[in-house]
Amino acid sequence: MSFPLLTATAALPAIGAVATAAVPAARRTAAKWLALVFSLATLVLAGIALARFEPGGERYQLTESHAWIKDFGVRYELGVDGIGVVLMALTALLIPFVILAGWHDADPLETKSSRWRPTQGFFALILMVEAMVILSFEATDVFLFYILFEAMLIPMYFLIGGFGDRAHTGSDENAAAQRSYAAVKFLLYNLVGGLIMLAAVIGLYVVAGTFSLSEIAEARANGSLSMATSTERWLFLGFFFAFAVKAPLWPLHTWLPNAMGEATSPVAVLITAVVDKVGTFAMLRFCLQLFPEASKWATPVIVVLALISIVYGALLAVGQRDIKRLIAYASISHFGFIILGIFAMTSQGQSGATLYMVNHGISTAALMLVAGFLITRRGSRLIADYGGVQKVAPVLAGTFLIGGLATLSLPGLAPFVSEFLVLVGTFSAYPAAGVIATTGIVLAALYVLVLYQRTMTGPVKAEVQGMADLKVRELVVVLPLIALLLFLGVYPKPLTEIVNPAVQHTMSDVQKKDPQPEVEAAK
Amino acid sequence: MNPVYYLYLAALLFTIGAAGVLIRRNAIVLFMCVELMLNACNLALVTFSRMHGNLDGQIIAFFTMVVAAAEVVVGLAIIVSVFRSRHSASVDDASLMKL
Amino acid sequence: MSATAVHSLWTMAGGVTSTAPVEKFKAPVIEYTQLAPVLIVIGVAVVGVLVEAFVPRRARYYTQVFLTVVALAAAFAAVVGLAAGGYGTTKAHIAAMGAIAIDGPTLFLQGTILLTSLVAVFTFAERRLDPAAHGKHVVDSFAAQAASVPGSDSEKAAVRAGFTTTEVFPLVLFSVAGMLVFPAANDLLTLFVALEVFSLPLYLLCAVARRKRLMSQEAAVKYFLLGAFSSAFLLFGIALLYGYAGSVSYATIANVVNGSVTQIDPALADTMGNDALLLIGGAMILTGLLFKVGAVPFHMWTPDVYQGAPTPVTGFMAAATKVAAFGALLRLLYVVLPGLAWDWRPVMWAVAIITMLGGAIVAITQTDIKRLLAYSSIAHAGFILAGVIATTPDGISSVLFYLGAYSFVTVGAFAVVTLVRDAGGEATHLSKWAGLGRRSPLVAAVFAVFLLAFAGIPLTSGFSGKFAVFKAAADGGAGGLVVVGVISSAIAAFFYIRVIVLMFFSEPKADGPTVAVPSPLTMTTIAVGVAVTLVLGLAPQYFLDLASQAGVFVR
Amino acid sequence: MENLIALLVAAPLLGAAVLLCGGRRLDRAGHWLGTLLAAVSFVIGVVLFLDMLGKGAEDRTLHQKLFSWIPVEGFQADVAFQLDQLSMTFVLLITGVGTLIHIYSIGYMEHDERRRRFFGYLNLFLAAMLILVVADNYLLLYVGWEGVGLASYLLIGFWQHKPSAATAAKKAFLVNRVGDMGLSIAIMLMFTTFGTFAFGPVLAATGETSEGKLTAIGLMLLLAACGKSAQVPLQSWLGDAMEGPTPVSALIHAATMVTAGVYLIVRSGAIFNAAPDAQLAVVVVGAVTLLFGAIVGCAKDDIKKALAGSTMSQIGYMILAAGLGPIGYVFAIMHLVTHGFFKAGLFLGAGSVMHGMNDEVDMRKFGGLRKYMPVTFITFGLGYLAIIGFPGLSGFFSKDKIIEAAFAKGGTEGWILGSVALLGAAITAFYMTRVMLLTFFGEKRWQPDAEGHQPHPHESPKSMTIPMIVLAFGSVFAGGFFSIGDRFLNWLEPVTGHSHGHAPIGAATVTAATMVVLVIGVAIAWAMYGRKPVPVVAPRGSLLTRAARRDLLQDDFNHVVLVRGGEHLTRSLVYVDHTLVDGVVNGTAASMGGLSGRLRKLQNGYARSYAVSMFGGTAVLIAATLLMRAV
Repeated sequence: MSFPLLTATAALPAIGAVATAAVPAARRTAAKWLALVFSLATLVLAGIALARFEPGGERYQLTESHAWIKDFGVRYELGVDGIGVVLMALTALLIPFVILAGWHDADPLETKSSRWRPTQGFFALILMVEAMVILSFEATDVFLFYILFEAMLIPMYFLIGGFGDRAHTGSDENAAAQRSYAAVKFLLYNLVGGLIMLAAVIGLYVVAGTFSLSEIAEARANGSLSMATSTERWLFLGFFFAFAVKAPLWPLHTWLPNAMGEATSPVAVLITAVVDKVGTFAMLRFCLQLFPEASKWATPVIVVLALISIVYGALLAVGQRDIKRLIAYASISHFGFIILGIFAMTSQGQSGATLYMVNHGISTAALMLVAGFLITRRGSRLIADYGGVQKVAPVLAGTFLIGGLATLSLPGLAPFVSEFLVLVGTFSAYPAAGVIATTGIVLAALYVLVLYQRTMTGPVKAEVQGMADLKVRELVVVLPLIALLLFLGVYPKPLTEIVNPAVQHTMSDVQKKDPQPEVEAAK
Repeated sequence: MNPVYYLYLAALLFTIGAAGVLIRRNAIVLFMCVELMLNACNLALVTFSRMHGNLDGQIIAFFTMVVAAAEVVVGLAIIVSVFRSRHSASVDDASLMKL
Repeated sequence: MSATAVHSLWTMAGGVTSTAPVEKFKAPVIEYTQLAPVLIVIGVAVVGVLVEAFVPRRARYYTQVFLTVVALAAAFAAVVGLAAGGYGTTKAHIAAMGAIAIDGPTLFLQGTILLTSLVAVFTFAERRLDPAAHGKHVVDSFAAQAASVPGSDSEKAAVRAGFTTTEVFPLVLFSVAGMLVFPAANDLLTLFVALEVFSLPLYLLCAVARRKRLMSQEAAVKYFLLGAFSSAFLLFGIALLYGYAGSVSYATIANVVNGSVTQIDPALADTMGNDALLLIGGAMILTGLLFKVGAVPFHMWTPDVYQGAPTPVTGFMAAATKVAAFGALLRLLYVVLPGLAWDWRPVMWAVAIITMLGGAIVAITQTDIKRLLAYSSIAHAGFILAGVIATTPDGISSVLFYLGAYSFVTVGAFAVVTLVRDAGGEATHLSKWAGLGRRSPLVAAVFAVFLLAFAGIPLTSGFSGKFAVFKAAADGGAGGLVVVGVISSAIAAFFYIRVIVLMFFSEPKADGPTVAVPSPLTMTTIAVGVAVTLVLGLAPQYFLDLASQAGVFVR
Repeated sequence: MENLIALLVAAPLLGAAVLLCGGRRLDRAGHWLGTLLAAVSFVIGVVLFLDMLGKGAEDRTLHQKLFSWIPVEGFQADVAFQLDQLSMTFVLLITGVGTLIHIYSIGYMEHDERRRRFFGYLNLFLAAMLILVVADNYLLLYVGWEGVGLASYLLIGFWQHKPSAATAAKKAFLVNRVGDMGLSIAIMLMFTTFGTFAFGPVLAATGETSEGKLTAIGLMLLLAACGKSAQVPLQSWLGDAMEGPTPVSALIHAATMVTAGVYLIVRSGAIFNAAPDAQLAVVVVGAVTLLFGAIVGCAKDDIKKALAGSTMSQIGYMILAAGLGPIGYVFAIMHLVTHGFFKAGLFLGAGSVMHGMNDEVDMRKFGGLRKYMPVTFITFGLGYLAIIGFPGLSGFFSKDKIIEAAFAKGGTEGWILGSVALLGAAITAFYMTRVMLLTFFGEKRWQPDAEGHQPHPHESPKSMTIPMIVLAFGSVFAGGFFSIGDRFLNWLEPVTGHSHGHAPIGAATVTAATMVVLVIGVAIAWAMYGRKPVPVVAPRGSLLTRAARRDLLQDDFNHVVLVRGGEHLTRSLVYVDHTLVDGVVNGTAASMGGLSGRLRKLQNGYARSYAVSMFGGTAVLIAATLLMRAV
């Protein structure tokens, strides 16, 4: 048996989490370094997986399969396709930055209690989330995926509720109340989604008798498993609902701004750039693959909801007064694009959506983390409390601008590639939707530039005076992300090559062909 | 005489007992009502035993009596201890825990 | 069947048919080895009573604890031995002249009951939690002298003298003995007797709390009155079923119900024609069992009794009673009344739905942790009912598995509740739990694990159980129940989460409770709870196998 | 040779990267590096040009594919360049004027502590603009298109500490984004129609699709052009863009970037040729903007804003010409080039004036500067003559041709367009004369600046005047050089095609008419501003004047409808999100809590009521089972 690379990639951060949690209270810094080392080691493993992955090869590679819970028809089955491996790598890539960015976020305010070890807990939880997210990208067993999908909520919940942003307005109690409200909201939304999915998961088992993705797909392909139309639709809805909450899709989005606003910036990145991707990833992998007919049936509604998300999220971002909430609404808008790309059911749309997941992860991480550095310095999340930062901290302002430009999908930066692909893919299937989605690019410019203008330009505010520019640790976080944004913006080919075959598989799952260009169709 | 009448009587006694439980406040009376219900059961059992011509029902009736006696032991112990601490045998007074 | 043989013996002895020659009296055949678990427990319980009488006060506690633990362990060993001997599968049969069924479900449930009781007994024996309050005497959760009036001089004297109610151990053993028989009962009489045997000690146990004695006594009164009320219903139901089928033997009744009975005498033909007897009788027996299970609308005793009873008793009761009662319910529905499935399924559907929803909804606004767990147990009863309704072999095994998983979580959770104390004893009001995660992260984390298991979060036993039950229900055509179950799980999640929020995200109060450092006894209980929770969550296959092997009733 | 194209782009890109990432160490040498790399790019451009001249007209087009950019099933986007005569023209203009303005900026920005960054942005702009013009497909063009937008944003907002500059920058980017939306929709349309968006295949396949599709594409391209080239209705950003440093205004907002729209339309000629409706839209936009800009230019007292209005108007001419189809393409580009010279020169002159006048921009506070700034006066004057179309100078040739072509459109349309173009020429003469008179003639109306410093006008340093002189040469001679022997026409024709319309009136008549209106315009201006002293504070003016000062109320319209409307929309949506979307969920939770509170009351603590519940439950259970059987 070959080395279980995928398991190792997920197990390593899990072990790291346990190890970090076990570090004694006084050795805080050691815990941080330990977490960082584990996350970097995970990155190495993920890199190896990415390198070992052959784009032209089998659909699922590096597979592992072991008996697990026979009675539930559940196997411990792992395997990655192009989409999974890329997202797995993204996760592994972002976590070290998250850890570095949150280096001081969980330092205890008072050191008198010897048993309370928030720092260790913080980093352990982050690694735990990483382990679960990575495993969920690898799972090819529906049940296994479901378990991770739900279980990752718990560490996330503690991260949001336990380690709030220290920059808040109002009293500490008020902030604590806000934070626990956000955490509970996050958990309940996702839990409700997950439980509804549970019903569908059980339904799937009743219909299919197995949870193995490959077995189900095979059975569907050779006709030995046929679902009644209504059954398929109900099951699809059950799955989709959970993913739409996680993604989040309008009108199931309201937990995100609260969660991202109240959490520390690195955790906010973890939510939007890593955990939420599981939702959109699952739409591609599970909704389309398990329920192709129902997916097509639901497409019009989903496309409309995605469009609403795009426009609505962007408009609300414009109306926000809180930097982090603004970024959260921007993310809602972006998730609209991702979902639109997935359900446009064209090669360009789905490749675009996959790239979008990666690029959005990186760009939001860059923007949010810099925003976090900014907020930590000033101790306020309100846009109105800033002004003229570029004068005192030009590097901070510059990186913030680049993050912002990536968010508004400026050509040359990675998100442009994906956004354009999504737009083209959507347009060729649903021209009107494509046009409406295009307004998103104007609105994105609006909220990004307004944010930049109000915080960074203009006369230097008194409270901003003397603000330090980015420190080395912070530069180490931001610069690689920016470099990556540039690289993937100019040369996304390494990614598309991995993603394309996977998208073709998905396209054939739903038995869709790209619409032909008019000129060729006429011939 | 048709044994069915005994059944009707049993049902009646059972209902009276149940109604007593619902209506009366005194714990002792309540308890007696429960005993009445058990005895209604006994009557029914004996009647059925007679109808079917086997002894199962009668045997159960004996068991029931024993069980009822045991219940009295336990029940009175509890009720008396409550009475001693509250100086009231009304079950409605025992309502510290609610909602 | 052997049961009828016995009964006909009596009938003949009564001289109803004098024409037939009187047979020679045959001694009943009792399979002592197969009844060993029950006999061991009962035997030691009797010894325990004697201990109370003859062993000096100082040594009683240790003797009782030792005896109880040994009894439960030995009984468990016996169960394991029986299971290993194939009595759960190939050699499953009806023993004790038709009174007891020795089969898979019996052994599985007996094993579960014995194990949970064993762990629960550890919390009974815990004497380190309340050291400050009573001077030099180490004390447990039970009243110094239950008979003395709360606050009276005699109570004070008893306390001063360092009395302890060591009677609880034999009581527990009697109760356990009843529970062991209850799911194994194969005729209605045994069912009734077993019910009373396990209930009566419980009524007493509820009344003997050391702190908050008025509430404890109130709980006992309520439990007793309502319990007696419900057993009256059960008994009347038994009478009616007996009237319908002319027998109390499960197998015979089942044959009569589904019409496969061979010999029909005129009286039987007469009563068989009267379906009302069957239906009303069945419904009343169900009432009795649903009461024990804590299903809505027969649940109302649960919160009050759970709150008032001494917490170790609550834990024991919540776990073991539920296991035993569901075992009996399963056997009744699967062995006696399968022919009536079309009648009881819709009713049980309704009961399951209102139980799930009712338990979950009312729990939202609870402010006492024990009441909260009580309502949670009601909601869980609803989930288990969903599995019961499946009426498939899968249904049986899923319920068995769920019961196993649930009981350990429950015992563990209540054990944690005993640890959080303030000057008035256990601090059960939720507001006192605020910030517990800051003060004692480990205890809070453990309790969080239990809560997450209750909520059915994956990787805990709660999820495996819930999944098994829902899967069985969906397979058995009760998809609607699954949907309701899922919805009420979501509602239920809310209040479990609320407690977690309170523990971890609220600032600790200045006059908050302290967390007592328990002896290894309670630690063992909690550790076993956590271990079972995680093992059944991560790798439940072995236990699922066990449950599915055990999932066949003998008839 | 084609490999040089990448170098052309790479040189300024490298400069931008080095200057922006280099940090303070480069502060001292940064401007030289930036200028050098711009010059390198220019030299490469010249080399390529000479090489191109050495080839036959038909095989002058160079291609270079660097790498496959976004390879996705059915979608092929390459980073590939195409250099033909049209692109070449732009390359030379961009790098040439660009280099001059780099040189100018060395002096102009001397005292700015962030000069290094300024040069970084300028280099970034050059790179993006070059990508725009040498791209071989619309998507890569789009990259350059947005790239210049970014550079423009950064440069307009260069003095970010001024809120007005930051706002202007944002506005420019946003309005441009609206145009970009058009471009991206156009690209998507091309993709669905042709399956590609490379210039070659798309433009070759226009015959294979319906006119409707092409019209749609054309209109979307026009929208894009309107945004970038500040044409009505997306013109509003250009005036505000004058917040940027003057060299920026000269390079980006006069000579090069704003003409990108013209490039786009001319480049997509084949599409427009096949879509007359789209073409009509183009000429209408061009004609309207031509007048709009000119009128606005008349009313502005801010010298740069007056010039900005002029730019708008002149680009209107170009768009008009481009909309005329093959009759006009060449002239559009020719005017573009000559305009690049004289307008850049004018802006640099304005910058020079401001440089000497404590950064004062109000022309009413200038006056009589010709003596103090002779070089500026002469170069500005030559630019002035060129723009109003003084015979023999650049503008004369290029503008005249456009007016001619407008008439040659034929029919009523031709007459209307021709007249509009003529009218525009008159107004141009008027407002440019006004600028000239107010700035350089009349008496001194100098005012102390905010800090009370009296201005001491002086001639600018060499680094600033030399570029102005070079540009003045261009303003004077370029037009003639291009026109004599139809050099420019022959050069571009292989790319754009050309046809002679049937002018209803002869070329000479048009020229004569132009001269007449020119004289009228100048005369009116002299009458108003030359003959009598000019008040320092602007008189209230007529309704039209007041409207024109406010950009013909277009901004107010935007403000009321878009900004205010948008604010209301977002604010109400925030409310909706909070109360409705979130409210439904919170409401469900609350109602569940309420239900819980009510159900809880049933648990009233009385054992007897519990018994009632049990009894009732049993009764219902029994009844239900019996009923079930009965049914």
